[in-house]
Amino acid sequence: MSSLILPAVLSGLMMGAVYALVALGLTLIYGVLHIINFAHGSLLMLALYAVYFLHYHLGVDPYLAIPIVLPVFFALGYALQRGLIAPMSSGSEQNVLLITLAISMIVDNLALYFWTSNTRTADIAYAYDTVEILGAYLPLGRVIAFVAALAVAPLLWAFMAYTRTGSAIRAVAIEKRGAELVGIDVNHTYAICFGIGTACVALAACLLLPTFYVTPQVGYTFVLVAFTTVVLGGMGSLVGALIAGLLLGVIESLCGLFLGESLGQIGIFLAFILILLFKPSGLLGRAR
Amino acid sequence: MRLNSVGQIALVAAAIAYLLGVYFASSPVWMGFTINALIVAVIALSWNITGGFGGLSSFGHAAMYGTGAYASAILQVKFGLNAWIGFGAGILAGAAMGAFIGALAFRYGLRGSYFALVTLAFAEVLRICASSFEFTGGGSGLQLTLAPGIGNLQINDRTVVYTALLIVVAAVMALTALIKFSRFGAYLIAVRENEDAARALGIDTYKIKVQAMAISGAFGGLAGVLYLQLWLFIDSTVVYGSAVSVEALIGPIIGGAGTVWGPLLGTLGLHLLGEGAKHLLPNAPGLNFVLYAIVLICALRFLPQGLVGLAGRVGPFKKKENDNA
Amino acid sequence: MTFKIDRRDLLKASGAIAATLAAPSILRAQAATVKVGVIEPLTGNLAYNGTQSAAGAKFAADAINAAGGIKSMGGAKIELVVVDAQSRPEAAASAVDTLVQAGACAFTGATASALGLASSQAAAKHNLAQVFSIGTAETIVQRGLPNVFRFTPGVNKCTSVALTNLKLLNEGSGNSVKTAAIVHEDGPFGSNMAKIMKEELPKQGIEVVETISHPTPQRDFSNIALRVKASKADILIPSNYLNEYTLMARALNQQRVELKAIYSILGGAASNIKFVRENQEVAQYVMDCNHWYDPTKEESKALAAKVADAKLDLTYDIMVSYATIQVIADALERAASDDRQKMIEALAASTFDGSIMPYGPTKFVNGDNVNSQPVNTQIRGDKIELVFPKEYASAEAVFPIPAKN
Amino acid sequence: MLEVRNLSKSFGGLKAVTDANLDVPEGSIVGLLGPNGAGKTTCFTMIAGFTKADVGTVRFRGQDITGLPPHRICELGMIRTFQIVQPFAGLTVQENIAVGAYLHHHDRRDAMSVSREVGKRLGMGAMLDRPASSLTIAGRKRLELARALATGAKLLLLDEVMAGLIPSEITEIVGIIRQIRDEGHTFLMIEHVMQAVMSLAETAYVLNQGKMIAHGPPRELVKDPSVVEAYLGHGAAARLQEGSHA
Amino acid sequence: MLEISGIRAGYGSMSVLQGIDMRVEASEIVALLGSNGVGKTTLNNVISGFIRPSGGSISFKGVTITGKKPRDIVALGIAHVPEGRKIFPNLSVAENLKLGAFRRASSNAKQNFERICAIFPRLRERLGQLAGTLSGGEQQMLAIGRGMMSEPELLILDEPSLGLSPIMVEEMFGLITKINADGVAVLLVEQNVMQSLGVAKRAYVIEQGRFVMQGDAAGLLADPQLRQAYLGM
Repeated sequence: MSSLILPAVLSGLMMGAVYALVALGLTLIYGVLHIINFAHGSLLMLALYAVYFLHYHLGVDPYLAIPIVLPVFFALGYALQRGLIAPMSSGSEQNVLLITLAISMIVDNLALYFWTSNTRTADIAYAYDTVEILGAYLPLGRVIAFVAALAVAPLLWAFMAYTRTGSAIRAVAIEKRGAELVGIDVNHTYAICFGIGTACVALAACLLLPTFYVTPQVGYTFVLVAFTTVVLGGMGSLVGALIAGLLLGVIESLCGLFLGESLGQIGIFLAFILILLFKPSGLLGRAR
Repeated sequence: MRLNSVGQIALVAAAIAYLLGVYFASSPVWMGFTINALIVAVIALSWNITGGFGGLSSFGHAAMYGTGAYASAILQVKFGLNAWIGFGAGILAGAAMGAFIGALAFRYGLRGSYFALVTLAFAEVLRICASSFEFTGGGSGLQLTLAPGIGNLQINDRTVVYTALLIVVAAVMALTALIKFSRFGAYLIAVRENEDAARALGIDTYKIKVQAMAISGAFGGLAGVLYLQLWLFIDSTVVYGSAVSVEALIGPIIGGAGTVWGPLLGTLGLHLLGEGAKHLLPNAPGLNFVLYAIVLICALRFLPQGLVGLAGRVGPFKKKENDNA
Repeated sequence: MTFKIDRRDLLKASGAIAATLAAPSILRAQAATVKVGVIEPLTGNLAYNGTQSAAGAKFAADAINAAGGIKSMGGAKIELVVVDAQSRPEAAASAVDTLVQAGACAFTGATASALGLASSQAAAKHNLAQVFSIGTAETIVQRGLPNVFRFTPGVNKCTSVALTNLKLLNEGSGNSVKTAAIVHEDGPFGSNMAKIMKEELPKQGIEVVETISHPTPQRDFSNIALRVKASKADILIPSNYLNEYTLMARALNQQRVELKAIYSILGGAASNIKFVRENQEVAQYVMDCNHWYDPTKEESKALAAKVADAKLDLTYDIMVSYATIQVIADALERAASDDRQKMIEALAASTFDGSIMPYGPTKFVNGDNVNSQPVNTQIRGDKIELVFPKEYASAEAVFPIPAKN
Repeated sequence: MLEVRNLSKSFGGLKAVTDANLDVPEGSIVGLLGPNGAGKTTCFTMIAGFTKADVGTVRFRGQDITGLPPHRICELGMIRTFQIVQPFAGLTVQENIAVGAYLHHHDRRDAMSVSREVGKRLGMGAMLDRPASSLTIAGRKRLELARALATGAKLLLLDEVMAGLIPSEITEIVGIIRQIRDEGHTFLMIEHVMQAVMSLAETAYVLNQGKMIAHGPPRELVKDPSVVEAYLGHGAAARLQEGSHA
Repeated sequence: MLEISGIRAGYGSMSVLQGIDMRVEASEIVALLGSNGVGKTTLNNVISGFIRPSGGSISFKGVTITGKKPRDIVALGIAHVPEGRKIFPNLSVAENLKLGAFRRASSNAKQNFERICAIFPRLRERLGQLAGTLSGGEQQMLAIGRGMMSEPELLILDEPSLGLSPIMVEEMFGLITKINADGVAVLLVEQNVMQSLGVAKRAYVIEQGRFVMQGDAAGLLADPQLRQAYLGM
């Protein structure tokens, strides 16, 4: 068993990168709008289908789909927040939660209706390719996702830190009234944030599809872990989400190895509860 | 249970007429459907205690529901105890689970979306545990031996089941009303509205919140046990799944959170809506859920206080003194 | 007084809804029809299997109707009443009410044991027969319900046949397989299977060196593949569903796990032609002991063609569901009535042997068809071939997997 | 009745209250004055147990209550009100008062009758069955007072009960407070408006920049240059002197 | 420049402002005085667009601004530095200042930034520091500096001296005069009567949502009624 620890840690890191990618969008939305977006998993599913169909019908490689899918999902996220969530929720946190739930119900069932429940996997030449690192064989797609996550989180962080829109988003997140005072359009900023969050999920989909499958239920496979990642990393902390995602991947992998895969999942949720109870601000979050 | 307007009386009267009408409809579909709705109404009433009166929106009421169902099932299947003992134990187990979650969460002052997430996580952990351990039947779940008879709490006659459930729901609603118009209820509402003011008035808000979780847990456990006795089978997804938690909160919010009638009215309304959607789109499984979700969004937008609140605006009564019915 | 009005209104309302429900059937009802129920999970996490099963039932009804319907009832056409079980037991049970209201004489379902248990129990109260298409849990036939008929083999029979076949194969190869690793999903079917395997394999001289359970969904199979590799097992015995099987197969390949055989029992993917098409390389020579039709029958070939025309995957769900409708049609033919009690009696007395399944004449003992049996399939090229039992075989088994150069 | 010794509290680097001492004799009305942001409310939160003091002790009726939670302090008979009054919105006025009354009357009927009686005493008899959210500012202030009184507390810490009231309402509430005092209650009241305190309090403490800068009879305090400067700003004392001569 | 006439406003059924008329001319400092809870902050929020008045109208440089969104009012040249400052604690001082110019991404933003750093040398020293870690006085300066970044013609200051030490208060009033000297009109809401009247040209005293006194700052200072209002003597 001990010889498996290193490969397990590595494959945990690879999986953790995917969690981090899914969580990036969620943490942004959660941290800025202070809402629990239960439609996040469904949007991931939708993006996976988009990537799948681009590949299936037009032969677009999932990685080359990024410049197509990202803007579309940004627009989708923007429209959802601006056109549906904000006007329909009347400002109530509880309503937002239920509306995102309703959105996920709509998206999931439309997907089921139009695309049926068939499991689909993209038939990609390099799907079985591996990279050998420290004697462990790591799936090429996962390694790419890992590298991408390592690159995207700092990029997003830089966007937030150094651009006008980024600082507006951060301003709105912490001090809405102050943001209004300096003339920031709060609703627009919220929608942009939701759009970026949704674009992140689309990116995750592009990076995930080569090594995964898609069904109308696939979102649920990732969404609970993503919530855990968000809380563990600290609400709204992008770098925190990255670290937490990687950490959870490793926790899950090692717990799975030693406790069995079924029970290993508990490791994630115990980490979740412990962090909520004892350090609700998360690893890199600010005390609120 | 005071009703403040013509609209509310009409709404409640319509619900009662419907519930009684089911006896005469001689339709197994209506009765079966209403039986399901009544069990959901019990978990909705459970959520209503904490979410409605206490302002503590849980997203994991499945934790209590499932614990009630599993406790009873384990006692019956693994220890061979009588179903009635399991029934009581399930309620107690639900209460204990509620108190446990509450004690932990409130110790650290969790509220709002944090509380929602912690309860969600608890339900998930329990779901995973239930599907992982041998004594909970693992992934196979637990199956009660089919042995109809009142001694085993397995009733074959659907009219009897329906009547029993009506009585249970009425009892839970009566308890809710009792709580609402008691010291405890007033304290709980005070905690919801302004926790600091409540503390200043001598309320141990921590204790009140944990007690509320325990009571809510007891109702939740009750709902779980009812499900178990009706279908005789549970597994981790069926009773600890997030669908249960969603059903628990959606009914009260649509019906009117923090009211006695809201959870029942909301649950019945939503089930009727779901059934209607199914009949409108009979050959498109899934699309009925789409329709349902769209109506739900509209309800959230246009019924801020739920059905009870909407009805309250129809022909309100003038306030009299001493109208505590 | 007011009460009466309420009641009348309600009856009117329910009547109206019942009418909308029944509307399509009324239009089609010029010739006599007989209603047969189908309860399958069309939404929720079992939607794939449920939808496939519902499709299978429809192919069967169409075929029977095209062949003249139920002759003893004047050529009455079979009309299916399909109800969504939503992947939830209580929904499956409620679906029975809908069938009773619609006037179904019997029904088939329900993909997962949990759903089937709930539906058959609810149906018992209405004396409505359920012919299980798939329902492997043995508790289904252990409750003494008179309305329960399981046409296909349960988990015990599947495993014992699988073990017998494995023994034959292994003996034929000079007992080359000595160690086994079991990978199973932690749900009812996977866990049960693993338990039986762990008890039975050592009796055949195969040592179980690793048992790994995993939840559904499981997102990553790297660790599992590594553990299988580290166990140096000769044979891998997986029991899981399609999605996990796909990921597992990929991980085994990526981690370069060398196995003499992959032998699954009721494997979700090994009998799924799409898996075979999309994962040809890793799927080669994988064996499965599962429900499967007799490919040599004309009706089977016709079904395969129709399924292809409909652009569906030919999975065992379609086959068994097709066959159970055949069984129900046969019972209708003999009962010459859509009376629920008569249907139960007719089914109990069934000796039907015209189904597409490779079974002998149907014989229900306590509701379980003692003449049902699973078969062994093996993936060869882009086809799923039947290799056991010999009398139905379409190809010769290859065991162990020929070594790669 | 209440003795506060060496109370200090700082938030981050900011010293909110430094070394505050304060005495409230039984049956008196004591004012706690000071400009906005002087630390008055912070003092209250510490005395009533809502925040922990960094240093210092609070004794109530001879008992050390430092560090007790608010509900325990309330049970002992001391209660605070809030500057921003928020009635419990889901309840009627009477039920709101009953939340206070429940502290020592567990039965609903008892609590409701106590609350009716308290409500009437504070001139709210006509609005008992109205939803609390429909009250005006003055009504809410009264409700806050009634709720506190219904707990049976003997010492009431009032946080700016006059703020936002018009003069006629202030006169009414001053009368009510006097009446309650005469029934055997003691008051410590934060006031920003000195006018109100002048007519009520025997003694007052002035807090500025977190420090007690003066205490004594209010009439004398307003003449104290340090108090005047605390209120009106640097140089005000001299200017006022001039002004009154002019 | 700013003309307010007959403004009525409140929260729900509660009426706070009951018909306010006032004006602020270009480049003048006007003080708005009154004790707690009389409606000063409400009036400010009405001007800057956070509260929709139930009656009356406001115009700025001849443009009616009643009913306009806060962000559009900022763009017109009114900067509101609220009570409680509402700075962005998790952003650096420089970022806070830059966000002040959000509606004016103009070429002279940089120049303006330099100008503000010159007015508030303490801020220049702490540009990289997180705003939440500043002292109270520095945070107040930052709030004002952020407001100034929008190059306003009218600056509304709500209790800028609240919670500051006497020395800081002195400094703050010095800064207000300095800002005003650049030609920016200031509407100053203060409890520090003496110093407000010291820097202001004119003043209004508000009680219960109405003006009870108004006029020349110097004249008000001598009015015994003012003392009455504040000290009850």
